[in-house]
This record gives sequence, C-alpha cells and structure tokens, in this order.
Amino acid sequence: MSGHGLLATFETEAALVEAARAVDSAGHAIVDAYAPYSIEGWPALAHAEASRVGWACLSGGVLGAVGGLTLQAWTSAVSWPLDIGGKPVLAWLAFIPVAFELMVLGAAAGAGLSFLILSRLRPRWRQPGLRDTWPHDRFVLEVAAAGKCDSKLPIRCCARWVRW
Amino acid sequence: MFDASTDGPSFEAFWDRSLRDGWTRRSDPAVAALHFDVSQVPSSVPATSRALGTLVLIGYPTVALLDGRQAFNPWLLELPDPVTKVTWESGASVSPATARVLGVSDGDLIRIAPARDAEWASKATADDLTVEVPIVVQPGQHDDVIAVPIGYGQRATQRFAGIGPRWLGADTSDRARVGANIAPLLARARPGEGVAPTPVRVTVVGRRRELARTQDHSWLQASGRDAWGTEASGALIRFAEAGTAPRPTQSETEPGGPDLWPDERQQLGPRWGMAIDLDACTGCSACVVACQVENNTPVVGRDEVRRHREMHWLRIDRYYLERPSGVAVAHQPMTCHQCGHAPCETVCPVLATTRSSDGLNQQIYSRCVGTRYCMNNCPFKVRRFNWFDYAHDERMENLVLNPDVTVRSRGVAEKCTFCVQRIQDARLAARLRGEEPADGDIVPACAQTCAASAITFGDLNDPHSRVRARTGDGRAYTLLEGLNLQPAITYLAMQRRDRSPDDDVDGN
Amino acid sequence: MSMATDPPARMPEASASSEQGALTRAMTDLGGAALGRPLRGWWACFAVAVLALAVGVVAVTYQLRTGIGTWGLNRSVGWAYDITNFVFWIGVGHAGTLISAILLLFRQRWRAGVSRAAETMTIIAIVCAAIFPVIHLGRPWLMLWVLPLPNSRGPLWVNFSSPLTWDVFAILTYFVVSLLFWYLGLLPDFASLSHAATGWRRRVFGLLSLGWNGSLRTWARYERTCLLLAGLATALVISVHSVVSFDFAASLVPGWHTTIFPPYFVVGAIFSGMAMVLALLVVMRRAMALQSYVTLQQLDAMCKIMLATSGLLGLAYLIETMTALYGNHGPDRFMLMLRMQGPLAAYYWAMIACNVLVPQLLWSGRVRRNRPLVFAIALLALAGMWLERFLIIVGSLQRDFLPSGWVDYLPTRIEVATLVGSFGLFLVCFLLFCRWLPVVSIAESRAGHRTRLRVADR
Amino acid sequence: MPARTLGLAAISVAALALLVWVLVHWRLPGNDAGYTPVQPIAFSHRLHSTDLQINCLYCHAGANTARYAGMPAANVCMNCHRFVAAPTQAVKDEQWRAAREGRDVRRIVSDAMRTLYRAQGLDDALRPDPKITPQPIAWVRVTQFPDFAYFDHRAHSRVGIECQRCHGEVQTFERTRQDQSLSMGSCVACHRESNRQGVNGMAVQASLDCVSCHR
Repeated sequence: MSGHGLLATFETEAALVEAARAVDSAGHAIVDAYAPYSIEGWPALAHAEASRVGWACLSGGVLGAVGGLTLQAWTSAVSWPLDIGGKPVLAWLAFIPVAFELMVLGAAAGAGLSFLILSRLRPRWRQPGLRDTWPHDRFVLEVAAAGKCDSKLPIRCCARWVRW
Repeated sequence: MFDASTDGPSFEAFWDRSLRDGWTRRSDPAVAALHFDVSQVPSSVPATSRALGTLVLIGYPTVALLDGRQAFNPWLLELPDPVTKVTWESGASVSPATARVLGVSDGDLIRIAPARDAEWASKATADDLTVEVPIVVQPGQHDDVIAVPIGYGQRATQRFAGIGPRWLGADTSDRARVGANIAPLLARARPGEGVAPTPVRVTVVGRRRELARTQDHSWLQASGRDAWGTEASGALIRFAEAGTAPRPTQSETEPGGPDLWPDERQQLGPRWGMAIDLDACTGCSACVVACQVENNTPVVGRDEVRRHREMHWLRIDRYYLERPSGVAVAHQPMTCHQCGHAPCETVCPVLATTRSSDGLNQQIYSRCVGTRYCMNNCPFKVRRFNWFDYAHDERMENLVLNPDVTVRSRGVAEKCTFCVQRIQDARLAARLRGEEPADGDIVPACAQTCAASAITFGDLNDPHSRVRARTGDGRAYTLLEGLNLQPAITYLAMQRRDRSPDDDVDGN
Repeated sequence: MSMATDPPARMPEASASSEQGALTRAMTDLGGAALGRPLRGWWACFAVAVLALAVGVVAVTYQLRTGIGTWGLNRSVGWAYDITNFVFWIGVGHAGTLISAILLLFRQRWRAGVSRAAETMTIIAIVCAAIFPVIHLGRPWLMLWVLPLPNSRGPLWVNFSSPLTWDVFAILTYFVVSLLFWYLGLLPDFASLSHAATGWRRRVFGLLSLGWNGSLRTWARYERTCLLLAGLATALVISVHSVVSFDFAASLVPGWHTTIFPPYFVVGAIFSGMAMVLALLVVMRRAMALQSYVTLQQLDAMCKIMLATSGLLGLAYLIETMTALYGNHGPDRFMLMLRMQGPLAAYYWAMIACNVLVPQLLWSGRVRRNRPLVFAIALLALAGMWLERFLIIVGSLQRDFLPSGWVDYLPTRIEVATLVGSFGLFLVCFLLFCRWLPVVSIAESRAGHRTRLRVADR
Repeated sequence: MPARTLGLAAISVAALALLVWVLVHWRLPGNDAGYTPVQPIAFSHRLHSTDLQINCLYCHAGANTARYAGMPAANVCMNCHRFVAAPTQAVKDEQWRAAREGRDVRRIVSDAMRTLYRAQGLDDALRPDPKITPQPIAWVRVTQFPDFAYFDHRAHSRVGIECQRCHGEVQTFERTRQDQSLSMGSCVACHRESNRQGVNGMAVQASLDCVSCHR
C-alpha cells in the first residue's frame, strides 16, 4: 500500500481521543493509534474489526478436547487395549482430566498464537518503522490521507507527514 | 585335593563327581561345622526364683542357621526369624515383664555374663565370656528366661556383615561380624551335661543397636490408637472359640457390592490362584528363601533391613493374640495377591504393571520408571523397590542366579510373579506335547519347598483343580474383602481350640 | 494546527504534563532495576540463595548417581519429602494465577501492583515443583515414558487411568498457560524498557518485545487475549490442584481416599500461595522502595484472602474430623486418631496452629498493617502447609491396611538438602527476576495513573 | 533472479532434502535393523545354505528343540572342513600349477580355514600344534535380545514359523546381518497378525501378555 499518512503526537489520552473523534467525523480513516496503555472503547472509535482471537481460542479448545479424547480412546482401546485393574478399556470417566487439560492448553495456545500472528508480533532484531521513535509515554494518532499532503485535518498538535 | 576331599574313598568316584558337580568339598578343620546336640537340651526350664538381673540363658538353634553350620549363607542371615522377625542379629529375647523390670526395650544392648555364683566362672574368665547383645522383647516367653540364638558371631560372617549398598548414609558401625557367639557361656555350663540352661547375670549397657527387624506391629488386640489395624487384621486370622467352627470372615467393611463397571472380560483360559492353609503353616520360612533363590532377589544387608527395605517377595506375617491361656502366635504367608481389580495397575502411569490373560498381575521391569505409586496403593504392601543397584559384579556369585528370571536394575518395582517363569515353561512343555498343563504341573518355588504342603497352586477356573476345591473349604476367606480386589490368594483360616489356663502348658 | 513541512528525525519533545510525568516516572521507577540500577542487599540475598541451591544440586546429583535409596523411603512409605515438596510448590504457585486471573476477571484493580511478582512466583514455583516428580523416579532418565510418544514397543502408550498421567498433563498445561500469560503481560514493558535502555539491553529487550509498538488495535486484541487467558487460567487454577489431589483421592490408601481433597487442596494452595506472595512483597516493597506501587491497602487485601482461606482450611479439617467421627468407617476413624495421637501428632497440632489458629490474628487491622508480623504469619503458614502435605502423605502411608506393613519414616540428610535446594532455586530465580525484569507491571501502573487522574478530574 | 530469491530457493531445497533424508532414515530408538558386524571368519550363509543346500538345523540344531537355536561348535564346521580347506578354484589352480611344474599337489588352506584350524590348535595339516592354544572362535553376536526379554525358539518352530520370518533371507546373506528391527513392536505386530490370520493356515494363540516375554 502506498500513500500518505499523518502522525500526530499528543501528551494526554484525552487529547488523542478528542482528535480521533474529530478526524473520524471529518471522514478521514484512522489507521491506528499508539499508546502506552490500552484505551477503553478504542476499537469502536476507530471502526476496528472484531477481534478473531476469541474464535481462535474456541477452535483451539475444541481441537484440544476432541484431540485429547481421541488420543486417549485410540491408544487405550484401539491401538493396544490392555487390561488395567480389570477396568473397561474405554474408561471414559478417567479420560476427563486429560481431555480437560488439553482443551485448556489448546484454547490458550489458540488465543496466544492468534494474538501474536494477528498482531504481527515476532522476535525482530530491528524494530519496525514507528517502533523506534515511538515515545513510550505519549500518544500517537495515525491518519491516512487520501490525497496529497495538504489535506485539511482537524488536528491541533505537533504532527508530521509520513509516507509509506 | 583328593586327599583333602571328603567325597568317598575312590579317586575315580571323586573325579566323576567333581566333574559332574563342578565343585568339590574339602574338609578343613578350621571351618569344620560345629554340630549342636539338641538332644542334650532339657525340655523345660527349671522354675527357680532368681534375684533381679539373674536369668536363665537358653541358647536355641534358629531355623535359618541351625547350630551355626549355615552361618555362611547370606540368604539365611537375612531370613527373618519366624517368631522374633529379627535378621542379621542374635537378639536376646526376654519377656515383656522382664524387659520392664530391666528397663529395656527392643534394641537396648545388654551384657550377659556368667552368674556370680557359678563355681566355674572365675573373675577373669567371666569378663572374657561376657557378650553384648540387643534385647528383643518376646511376648509369651517365660519371665526367668533369656533366650539367645546360637551359631552367630562367627568370624567367617565378617564377609557378609557389611553386605549391602555403599552410600553416604549407610551405617558402617557394626560390620565386624553378625551377632554374638554365646557358645562359650553355654559350653562351660555344668561340665559333662552338655548345653543346659545357664544362670547368667544381665546388665544393661546403656547403648542401643537398632534391630534389623521386618515387622514392627504385631498385636491383634484392640488397644487405643491401633484400634483399626486390629479390626482389619483381627479378621485376617480367626481363632475359633472352643468348639465352634470358624466361619469365613470379613474385613472392616461389607464385601464389595456391585461393580461400577461391567466385568466384560470373561476369562476363557486359566486363572492362576493359590490357597494357603494357615493351619498347616508353621512359619518355618523355607518358602521365603526358596522364593529368594528362585527369583534372584537380592540380599540387601543389615542396614537396609533396618530401613525396612528387605526385598523378600514372600514374607510371613506373624501376629500375636492375647488369649486366656497365654499368647497365641499366628503366621500368615503374604505375597502378591494377583488381584483381579488390582489397585497397583490403575495407578501406574507407564503401563508397567497390567493384568495378563491368565489373571496374573504382571510387572514389567524394563518398562518401570519407578514412581512407587503401585507400592503405595498396594493394600498388602507386597511390592518391593530396588532402592539401589544391588550389584551382581562378582562373576562367581552370578552363577547362583536363575537364568530364567530377569535381574532387576536400580529404580524398578518388583513383586511376586507366582513364578511366572515356571508357569510359562510348564505351559510350553505341555503345548509341545499338544495339551494344556495338568493340575499340579505348575509348582511355584514356595509351594515346592513347603514341607507342610500349606500352599496349593493351580487354576481357579478349572472346576477339578485342587486349589479350586480348597477355595470352597469352610475355612476359606480372602483378605480385605471390602476393597473388592478379587485376589487370587485364598487363606484357610486357622482353627485353634482355645485352651483354658488350667491346661498343661506343654500340651497342645 | 501546526504542521511540520520538514519531518524531524525524532518526534518532537512534548512538555511534561502531570499525566505524562507520572507515566515517565512509572517507567523509570519500575524499570530501574532492569535498566541497571543497583538494588540494596541483592548480592547478599543472592549469595545465600546460590548457596542453598548448591546444596540442593549436590544432594540431587548424589541421589541421581547413587539411587533413591539415599532417601529415607521404605517398602511402605514410597513417597515422602519428594511429593510433599511437589504438592507444596504447586500450591504456592496457585497464588499467582489467582491474582492475575481470578482477580482480573473480578476486576479487582488492586491486583495491578502485585500481579507481576505473583505471576513470576507462580512460574518459578511450578519449575521447583516439577523437578520433584522427575527426580523422585527410580529411573529419571526414562521420564519421557510418561508421555504418549510414538515408540517401537508395540507401540506401547501410557495409562490414561493413572492420576500420575493426569498430573503430567495438568502440570504441563499449567506451566505453558502461566508462562504465556506472564510473557504477554511483559510484552509492553519490554517495549518500554527497550525504548529507555541503551546498548545491549536495548537490543535484548527489543528482541523480547516482539516488535510491540503500542498500537491500539494490538492493545484491544491484547486485552481480549488476556481476558480469555484469565478465564482459562481460572479453570486451571481450580483444576490443577484438584488433579494433584487425585493422586491421593483416587487411590485406596486410608487417609488419601477422600472426596473432600480437591476443594481442600485448592483452598490450601491459595492459602500457601498468598502467604508466599505476602512474604515476598513485604520484603521487596521495602528493599526496592515500591511503597507507591505496592500499597498497604493491597497487602491488607491479601491478608484478608489469607484469612478467608485459612477459615476454609479450618472448615476442611473440621469436616474431615466430623466425617470420620460420624461415618463409622474404620479406616477413617483410625486415620483421625492416628493424626491426633500417632507418631506424627506433633506435626498435626503444629499444622493446626500454623494454618488455622495463627492466621486468626489477621482479623485485627493493626496486625494486618504490621508488616513484620504479617511476614512472620506468612512464613508460619508456609510451614504449616508443608506440614499438612507431609502429614497426608507420610502419615497415611506409614499406617495402612495390614499392621505388618506399618513402618515409620525418617528423612535422610539428602532429602533435607533437596528441600533446601528447592528453596534455593526458587530464591535464585526470583532474585534474578527482581534484578532483570520490572517487578511491577509498567503498563498497568500507567493505566492505574490514568484511572486515578480520571477520578481526580471528576 | 535476485540474490534473495536464490537464497530462499537454496534454503527450501536444502530443507526439502533434509526432510526426505529424515523420512527415509527415520527409525525409532532401539531399532538395530541392518547391524552387520565383521566376523572373525568371513562366513557366507549364501554359500552354505543356497549353493551347498545345507539345512539351517545342521548347524543351528537347537532351533527346534531348545530355547536357543545355538551357534555351532567348531567341530561341526570340521565335519566338512576337515576335507574342504579352500575354495574349489584355488584347489584347481594349484592342481594345474603342480601339473605344469611337475610336482606334487600341495594342500591349499584358505585364510578363513586357517583361522578355523588355529582356533582348535591345529596346523594346516590338521595335526595338533602344541604351540597354539585352542581358543573358541569369537563370533560377534548379531541377533541379541536384551536380558529382560525371553524368546523360546521351540514355541515358534513348533507352529512352523520359518527362520526367515525373523532373521530375514539369511540364506542369501554374504555376511550375516540383523534383518529386522526385532524390537518389541515387531514381536507384538507378528503376534497380533498370527492371531488374526493364523500361521500356515493353522489357528494359533500367540499371547500378547507381557509375561510371555518379560519375566
């Protein structure tokens, strides 16, 4: 994607939110914002898509539980059914703890991995783009500009144009 | 060699025999076995009243060492005495009352010296003759008697006194020899009369030597905090009241109700089982040694037995019961019950112990990782653990190992297998003949050795087998029925007519 | 609106406002140690911890070379110090998950200051715990056999009916999820530290931050992920110690075979974990000058949790007693009598004192504010919980069904040294954490500032 | 093509090659199939079994009657090798050479046979040589079960399982090797299969109990 964007820096959360509202109502697209902590209600404000982490979590959990039950049933009853204390080979009651743990493991792995992948987080020797100049104690708004640098943006702050 | 040998007059015969046996016997005056003339021992103790500290010493041969001729055998040194359950020691048994008077308990060292009034004991020799032995409090013993096994304290036992794993915590204090020799005290008694009860002086040393004992709790009576143990084990061995027939007994709860799961495994083949007649069992412990020899069970040494790590797969529990007529003693051989619903199997994470198609609880050493969970969960506590590598470094010693039984490495659990190697061999032999093994074809080492034929082994699924017949006996019961373990061992309860106190002490 | 026609190389510096000043201060305060600021008394503590660890390493090495026989176990008591320590450390670990997960779900704001330390403690405690089931094996080099891995033995799998197998999965899951949760919490802080640091620290922290750039989209996703993980961890915190208790409850040893164990173990775990967190925080707060982040109010809240769990524990002990008395079941009554009067009676009463009686002092607000006293109570609680596990394990094993199997147990020096070593390992890891990572979450502290400012605005 | 793409392609090829290698050579721990040690005498099963049609049981006499098939003692070899001391071609060459040189035919002893004779303290003419101490031939064991597993040849030969089922096409081996993994898995797989399909059309009961092999 190529185009222009504006990075505006604010000193307070309130200023950021205010500017974002103004930018949004002026019809400009908010690309993202950068903050030292999470701001409540931001996804609604920036029209961000619903997170897919929850679905990944659910899928991981289902996969873990089903996989766990299958593993146990297959190894105990199909692959090599052994007589253990005279109990049935398909002692499903005894399979619950491991299936439960694998469900939790799968769900956690689903949530964690999907978060990292969706957020494009991975070990990097060089920090990408903004990361190096992002001040850890300030707030930055990133707005996409449809046309040229002279687009009128309702932001009263120090800002700079970037090109990407 | 032939000159020194004792194998007959002809060299030809000597040569053939030596070649066949692979060994020959030399008569060496230095190690000539002493033979104890048991017939010389009077049948009862003269009941004379004695001053405090003066007791009558009786030297008795133990079933393991006899008069000491077998003191060169570590298997027998580690064999628990049938009554005292002491190993690796010649403990001085005294009655509980005498122990109270002396102010001693198990393991307290006492010094036994010739009585002052013994005309033959001069001051000097009396000191030489003094022996130090630990106390064993023995219920049912005569108050005036101190009984010490003979045959111990031989210099040759030095070789085995220190047997056992070497490690930081190993107790090396008493590796001189096994037990103390009381023969000099006895031999000097009444010249010409042989071995006789000897009046001795007993002094308390004030030190202790912990007994290497395989059983610490022995009473079947209900008393305070041990009440439940009593309840459980009181059912194990039933002393019938006079004149009544013993009924099959039950443990602390009702016998197992309906199973939680359907028993879907109908056994088509055999189910090996054992019936043990407690009335026939004399506690002689030959089965214990037989099992040890057959199954390559290591001798662990005095220090390890003290730590309660003896490895015997088969043990004989000994219980006391206070009866009006005195203390009754009961023996109960105890080994793996090959449970149908084995608690050990359920808990093993790596499937090292599972149930075989012929109802054996199979323990696979090569699979065991050593969690010891099976040992914890075994209600009979018959599982054993290889706490160390009980080394078999010496090639000559390895020749006594049974090649049909795996030598277990460090860190694995083991237990009685019903001599599965014999079962497998017998089955294979029968199959090669084109048939199944007949009842009595398979004899485990313990059953083979039992002089009283107290142990019957066979197929519980065979309606005509002897073991099946014994399970139908009126005395038959199984242990801990409330746990619904479905054990393969059936006990035939002891029947004892209770004597009245007026009965003759020596009668039976 | 001012617009820079010539973009500067770095963002223009903004003047310090109150909010921004607070944010920056949080950064420098909390990241101080990580950025190389020396800590008071750290080296002394570290030396002691390393010494304890060395003792343990020597003991374990010797034991692994020689055999489990170097422990005082015997034919009846197959578990003692090993599994006691295992259950103890797993229990200690529970506080971290509780604080970071359950309190997050319940939106307890006060957890922010203490969650990082508690979570770290959890992870270290799981490691300390996991060592014991491994070294307690007769043949530890075969430990992978407890996992259902492909093999050439048939293939021969594992026994999924065994509580030990459940344990393996529970502990592994618990460790992975806790580690994930902990690392996710550290991500924003790594980014901040990388920004503030120079040289190799900047590189390392940057690598660890996975390229975190504070994007609010990521933040939103992050919060959602944390919430999901908190929900999962809550289920875990209940399940893990329940599964650990199944080791006992699912067996048939009298004194183990009890349905009350799962809740009883979980409550005990939280109790001991809170005690450990309190003991650590009381010291850290003073040594690292964290008074404005770890407040008295937070310590007070944790004391109250300890008090509540102590009450629940007392209730569990009482229920055990009542069940035994009313149940008319021989084994239960026997175990009760044995605990109260048997060879380990002193342990039992010491446990009651440490776990039930002494914590009652926390009813008093003055006691809760007295930090040395809280520290002492916490240490006693830890001792009491260790005793409880020891009593359950050894006390039950040494007197089970047949009197002929009754055998007493005495630990060896090797076992005691292993316990000392596990504390050494714990302290070494925790001290390293204090030295190299922010002990209080920077991001959460900033969010806390924001909340406080908002409240002040209104 | 830019260097970056080339590099990526090279890495992909290398990774693929590695994957193929791993898949081909993949074996689980404990699998000793293919073990072919060098023996003190270059004994050829192909020569003896295929070319000369000597029955397996002639040397491994225990396979039908005992737990162990057994290794033949040197005197079993001597039943033939008292007379056969060298390959036919070598003997023929010597005859031809002797005829050409007009001398008596010398006894030819191959290196392998010399080893065999020396092991029994014999010289080339099969006379006892007092200078040589007889030493058993130190054959390197190829198929070895671990000490904790027990295998009985009788039970298997009784139902007519051929030697080749476990030992491979031994009669074609120049140097003896372990043909199959003989891991526990291979035993169990064969037992399962035999229970399903029988052996030589006969129904069998091949036990899957652990104690069949582990005691």
